[in-house]
Amino acid sequence: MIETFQERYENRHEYAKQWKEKTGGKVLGYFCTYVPEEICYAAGVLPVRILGSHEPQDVTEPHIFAMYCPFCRDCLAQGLQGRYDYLDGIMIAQSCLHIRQAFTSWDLHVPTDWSYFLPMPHNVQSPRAVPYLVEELKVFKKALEVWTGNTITDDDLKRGIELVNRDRQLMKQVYELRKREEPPLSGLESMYMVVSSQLSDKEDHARLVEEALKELEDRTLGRPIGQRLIILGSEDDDHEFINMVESCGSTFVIDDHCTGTRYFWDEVSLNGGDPLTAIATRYVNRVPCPTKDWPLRTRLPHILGLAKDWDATGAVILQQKFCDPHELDIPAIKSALEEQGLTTLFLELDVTVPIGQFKTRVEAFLEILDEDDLF
Amino acid sequence: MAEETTSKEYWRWTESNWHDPDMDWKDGEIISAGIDVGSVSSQAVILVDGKLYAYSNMRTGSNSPKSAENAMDWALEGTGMALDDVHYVVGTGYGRVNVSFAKRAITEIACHARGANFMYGPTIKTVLDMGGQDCKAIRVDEKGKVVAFLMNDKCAAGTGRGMEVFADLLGVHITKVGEMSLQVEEEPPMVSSTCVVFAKSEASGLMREGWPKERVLAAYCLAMAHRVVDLLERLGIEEDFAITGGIAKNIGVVSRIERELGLKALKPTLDTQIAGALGGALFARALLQKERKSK
Amino acid sequence: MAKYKTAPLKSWQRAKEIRTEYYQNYAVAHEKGGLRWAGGAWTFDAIPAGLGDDVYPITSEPYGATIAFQKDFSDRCLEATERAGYARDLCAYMRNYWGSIILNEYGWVDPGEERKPFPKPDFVWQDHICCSHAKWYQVVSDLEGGIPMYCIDVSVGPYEHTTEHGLEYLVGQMHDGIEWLEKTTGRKYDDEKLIEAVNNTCRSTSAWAKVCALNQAIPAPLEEKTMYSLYVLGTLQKSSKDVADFYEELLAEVQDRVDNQIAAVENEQVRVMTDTQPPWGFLRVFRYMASKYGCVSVGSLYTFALIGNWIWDDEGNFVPRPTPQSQGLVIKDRDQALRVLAEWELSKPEWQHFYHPKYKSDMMIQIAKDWKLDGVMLHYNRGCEGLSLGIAENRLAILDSGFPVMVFEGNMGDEREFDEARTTARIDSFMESLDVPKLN
Amino acid sequence: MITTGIDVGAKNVKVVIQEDGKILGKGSVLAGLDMGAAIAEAFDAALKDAGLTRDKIEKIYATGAGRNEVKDADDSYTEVGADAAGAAHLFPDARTVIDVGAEEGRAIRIDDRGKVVDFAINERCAAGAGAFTEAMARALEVPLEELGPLSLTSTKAVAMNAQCAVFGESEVVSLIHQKTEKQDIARAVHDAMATRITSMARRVGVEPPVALIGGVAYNPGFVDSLKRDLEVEVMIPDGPEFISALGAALLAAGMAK
Repeated sequence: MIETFQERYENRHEYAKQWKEKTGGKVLGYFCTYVPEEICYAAGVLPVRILGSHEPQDVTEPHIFAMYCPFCRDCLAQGLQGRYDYLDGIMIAQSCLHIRQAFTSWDLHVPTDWSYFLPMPHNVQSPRAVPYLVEELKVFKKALEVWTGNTITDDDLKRGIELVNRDRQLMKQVYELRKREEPPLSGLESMYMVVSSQLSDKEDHARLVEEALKELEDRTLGRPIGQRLIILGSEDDDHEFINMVESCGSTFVIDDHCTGTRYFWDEVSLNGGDPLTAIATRYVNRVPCPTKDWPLRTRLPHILGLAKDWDATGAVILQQKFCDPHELDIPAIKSALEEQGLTTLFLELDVTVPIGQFKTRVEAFLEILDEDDLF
Repeated sequence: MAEETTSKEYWRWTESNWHDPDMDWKDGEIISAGIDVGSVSSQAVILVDGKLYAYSNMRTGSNSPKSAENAMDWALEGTGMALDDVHYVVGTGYGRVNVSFAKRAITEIACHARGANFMYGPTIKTVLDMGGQDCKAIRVDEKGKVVAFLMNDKCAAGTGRGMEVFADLLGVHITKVGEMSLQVEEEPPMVSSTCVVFAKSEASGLMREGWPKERVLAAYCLAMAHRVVDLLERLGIEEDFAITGGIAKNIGVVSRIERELGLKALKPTLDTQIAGALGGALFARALLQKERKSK
Repeated sequence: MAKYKTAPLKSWQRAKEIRTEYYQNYAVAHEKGGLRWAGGAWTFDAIPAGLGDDVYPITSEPYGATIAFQKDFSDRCLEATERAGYARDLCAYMRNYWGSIILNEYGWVDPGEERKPFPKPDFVWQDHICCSHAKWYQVVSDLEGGIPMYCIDVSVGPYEHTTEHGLEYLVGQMHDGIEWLEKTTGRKYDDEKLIEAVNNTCRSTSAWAKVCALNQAIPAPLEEKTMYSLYVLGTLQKSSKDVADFYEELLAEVQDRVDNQIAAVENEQVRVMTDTQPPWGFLRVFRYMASKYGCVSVGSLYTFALIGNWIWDDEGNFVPRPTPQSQGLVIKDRDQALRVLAEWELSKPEWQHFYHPKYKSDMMIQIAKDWKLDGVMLHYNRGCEGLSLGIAENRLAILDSGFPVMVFEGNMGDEREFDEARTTARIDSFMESLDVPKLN
Repeated sequence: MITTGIDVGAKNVKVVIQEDGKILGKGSVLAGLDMGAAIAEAFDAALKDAGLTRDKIEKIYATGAGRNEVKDADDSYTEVGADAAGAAHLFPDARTVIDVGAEEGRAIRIDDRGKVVDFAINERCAAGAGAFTEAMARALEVPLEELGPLSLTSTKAVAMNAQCAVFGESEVVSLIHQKTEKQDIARAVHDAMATRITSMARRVGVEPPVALIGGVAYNPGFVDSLKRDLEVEVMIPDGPEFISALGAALLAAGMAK
């Protein structure tokens, strides 16, 4: 049943279209995981994350200068090629400049009824961030109400919070299982689980994860686990790459990605308070994207913690080509991990990755990690 | 090959094979071999009980399984040894997975590290492999195990392939390029583009401006050296330092690397192109011993 | 026979002096018991001014450009940074700046003197709108042994949608910042100095915009190559009295050039603007355009508005923004000063495209009209993602509005990514397509 | 009026002699290390082809990257201007001109008078130029001229990641090692190149009809991939590599905008 998540990932468009037909609701395409999905669900809108398709394309050059990350170009290409023509609206929450260009060019050239820019604060370590975001969420809520014609009550918000939290809790249970000596699922499978959550109705996804948990309870991969690896860096749903690494005799047991833990790690803790404040607090305090991780690099201790708790021996540090926010953290992260005794491998992702060349690096990296008895 | 259609094959480096006439392999307990199928050249190395017995070094064709066989056959030539006499073969390099008669494939990075350790001894800490189409900076421990590495395979600049194209372009035999590039009073500015494709037009441009070949070669070797030094510096260099691969034979590049780094590379005792295959053969030996132990 | 009379700019000398003093003061600050701080060209430099008159900044973008002018030193800096593991596609200013920290060599060399060690700042005071701004200084702090840093996030959306809570967010961070400055430096904060610095900031950024507005005249009294060395003062220290005074004197001189038809390019026959920072090591390209085609670049949104402050008036004209002080406002206390400063900076034209390219396109098209341009030259600048942001969309919009556009790729601070010969070849093609006859 | 256009390209010197828009003679010589000699040689070849003597030539315009090497030229134009003039003359209704040469690719949008409206150049990247196919042919070990026909026999589209010619060379090698059919690799090579050229062309906006000029237009494999990518027909003149020189000659005769 684990394959269901891969199917969902592969048939994301069909799924969203069916959801529309079934519910008659609006589908909102979003560009960054800082978008507060709780409020969308409260408004009865289905938020789906816009992702690339990892194919060479020739439609974005007139719109995005080639020095911006391949991910934002791949995303825009989907829109320009009409693959998301079923969307009722698009939105982005302020994060990096790169993906913002995909959003603004989409806004200019792909006909969409509704588009929204949420100025998510960058200074998340400042006490001023939450109060500011609360006000912005009020504005956002109002905009959603005008767009959908539904008023959003506090109960709706609470429902939205519970819905998304539920899925987060379940995903965390799945990740707990990956701590086992014999993780019941591969890094690729868990990537499909997380990303399919970004592409599905949460209620429906949560149901699938619940079932999956039953199956995972006594499942094994039926292959040697090999080296236990942590994978971290910018957006990465490149299944071909992840699969290649795992087929070279290793298993990803944990990650720090916005297509992984960073998406679902932190819950909204409502405990009787004002829903919007609770939501704002969650997004300000969540595991940050490097672009918001300053003046302190809070991701460092977090990543080291994950590597330790999931018992990783090596780290694959990935980054979308030209992703400055990550590039600015990598020297620090690399040395921190190495101090903790992990071997690291750094690779740059493009729209498509040169599997052949990467394979040599990956194998050499794994050779460093094992077979001391050959020397 | 495009080059082969041209009248003179300046790019063509000397292929070779060798075996130790004084050694009787039949007394050998473990005969291990490594086959390095690179994108430009292929080598086979045969060890008898860990001692170098025979090797070959030749050009890779576009059919790598065949290149592997050719290299092996040529190494066996005149030894009286047959492929079946070899107990364990490891394949490495680009075509490592296509060595049909290899029991195991290991990356050229691990193999070059181990081969260098054998060639230069346990004091070797940093290895620069300038191969046919990529370039690797490798840190190794005293056992010849890789500690860290950086690889540049996004660009043929600073690789054997690049040097071949360049030798052809200037009509200077590849084995002469190095010495010739040193026949300049002072170093010229380096060519701005080390890209194989554009180096062509840039070099032609320089020669039209009346630059002598020596000077153009100097500029190119300098640019090549500069690129790999960047790679080494990013990895961090520790002495002893050695260079393997075909470019290690190019004094023009090597001496410039040494000058930029401010340290000397150890003098090779063996053909630097066989380092990968040699490492493969050493791994093969270790793997066989491991197998026999576990039995 | 030249078409127009021309004359060197008198204010030039003074501009050079201010810049020299700036880098010298920063270097020797400690000798006089003063303080040194580092930040970006857009940082609220008016705020540390409240720590005293002996507190000197170094802004890293112009500093990085200063290094870019010294090709050999720049090469060494860039390589030092790359070898330390920082990616080659990061901001070219920073790679020059960080390199000079790593090499411990100061990018400013007084004529006839040896290159000195890099003067380490006491703290970092930065703002954040480009997604790397604050991150740059994490690296600086790493390289400088963990010096304290404070950054203010200003990305609260486009000016036309400024909200009270957005303003509150900025002002709040500023108040916290002042407390932080007092704690970090152990100095007592002086609100009077802050108020004066805020007044200077408004004065200098408004006056520079007025200078640029005068370039609508034919012939243009200034060409962009010269403007670069003038606007830069604002990027060094827009809150300083010297800079504010200088721009007001400059304004008078440029007005005089306009009145007397004194041209920057004696054979002006075609007018263009550029966009984003130029490849600093290759400003001679502008001379090539002027001498071969009588082509004058009258500026760019970059030179006009990186520091200069502009606004759309009620009639929909794009005009220098009048300072609130000039309209009778008198700042009384700290909170008001911070509020005025925040509100003033939020209208900065070069901050608007961070939210949507349409804001920048509108301004560029208006400039193309009002400054009477024949074409536009866009520098696709690999060295700066902040200002190259949306440039491809700007290009499309400008083309739609009927102005020819030429694109050239390069890097403001990394000469390895700029090809001079091919760029001049492009300029030739562009001039041909504009039917511009070659001079002589 | 009999005029000559001399196109000094990265790889060849091409010369066209024309009268009233009719081509009288052509000459092409490999640009060796002595540019002056190559230019003279190509010029003589063209004169011979036209059956004319030097004194019959009333005007000479030069174009191409090395146009300043033509010492006795009356004036010079850039490749962009010359491309537009030449292509517009042969295909008056063409609105987009794509020129793919040895080391550069260009896309030019022209108006009904053949005037340049907008242009884009793909430079310093061999992946968008003939040099790419050369490098790939070398890696594939097939003669360059066979690469195109070979790719036409391909039945399978293989994606090629490499954007750089040399990076591509190693990728071709790994494709070979993965036992990918040669013709499919050849097709992948042309698809990759066409993708790059199309990307560039989209920057100026591909307004049909499209004229394809430059030596690479001889490569049927590339043309096939390009058509598929652009989703429009492309017109190819005889002697596509001479169009820039023709344009220069026409400009010399004052016959082009």
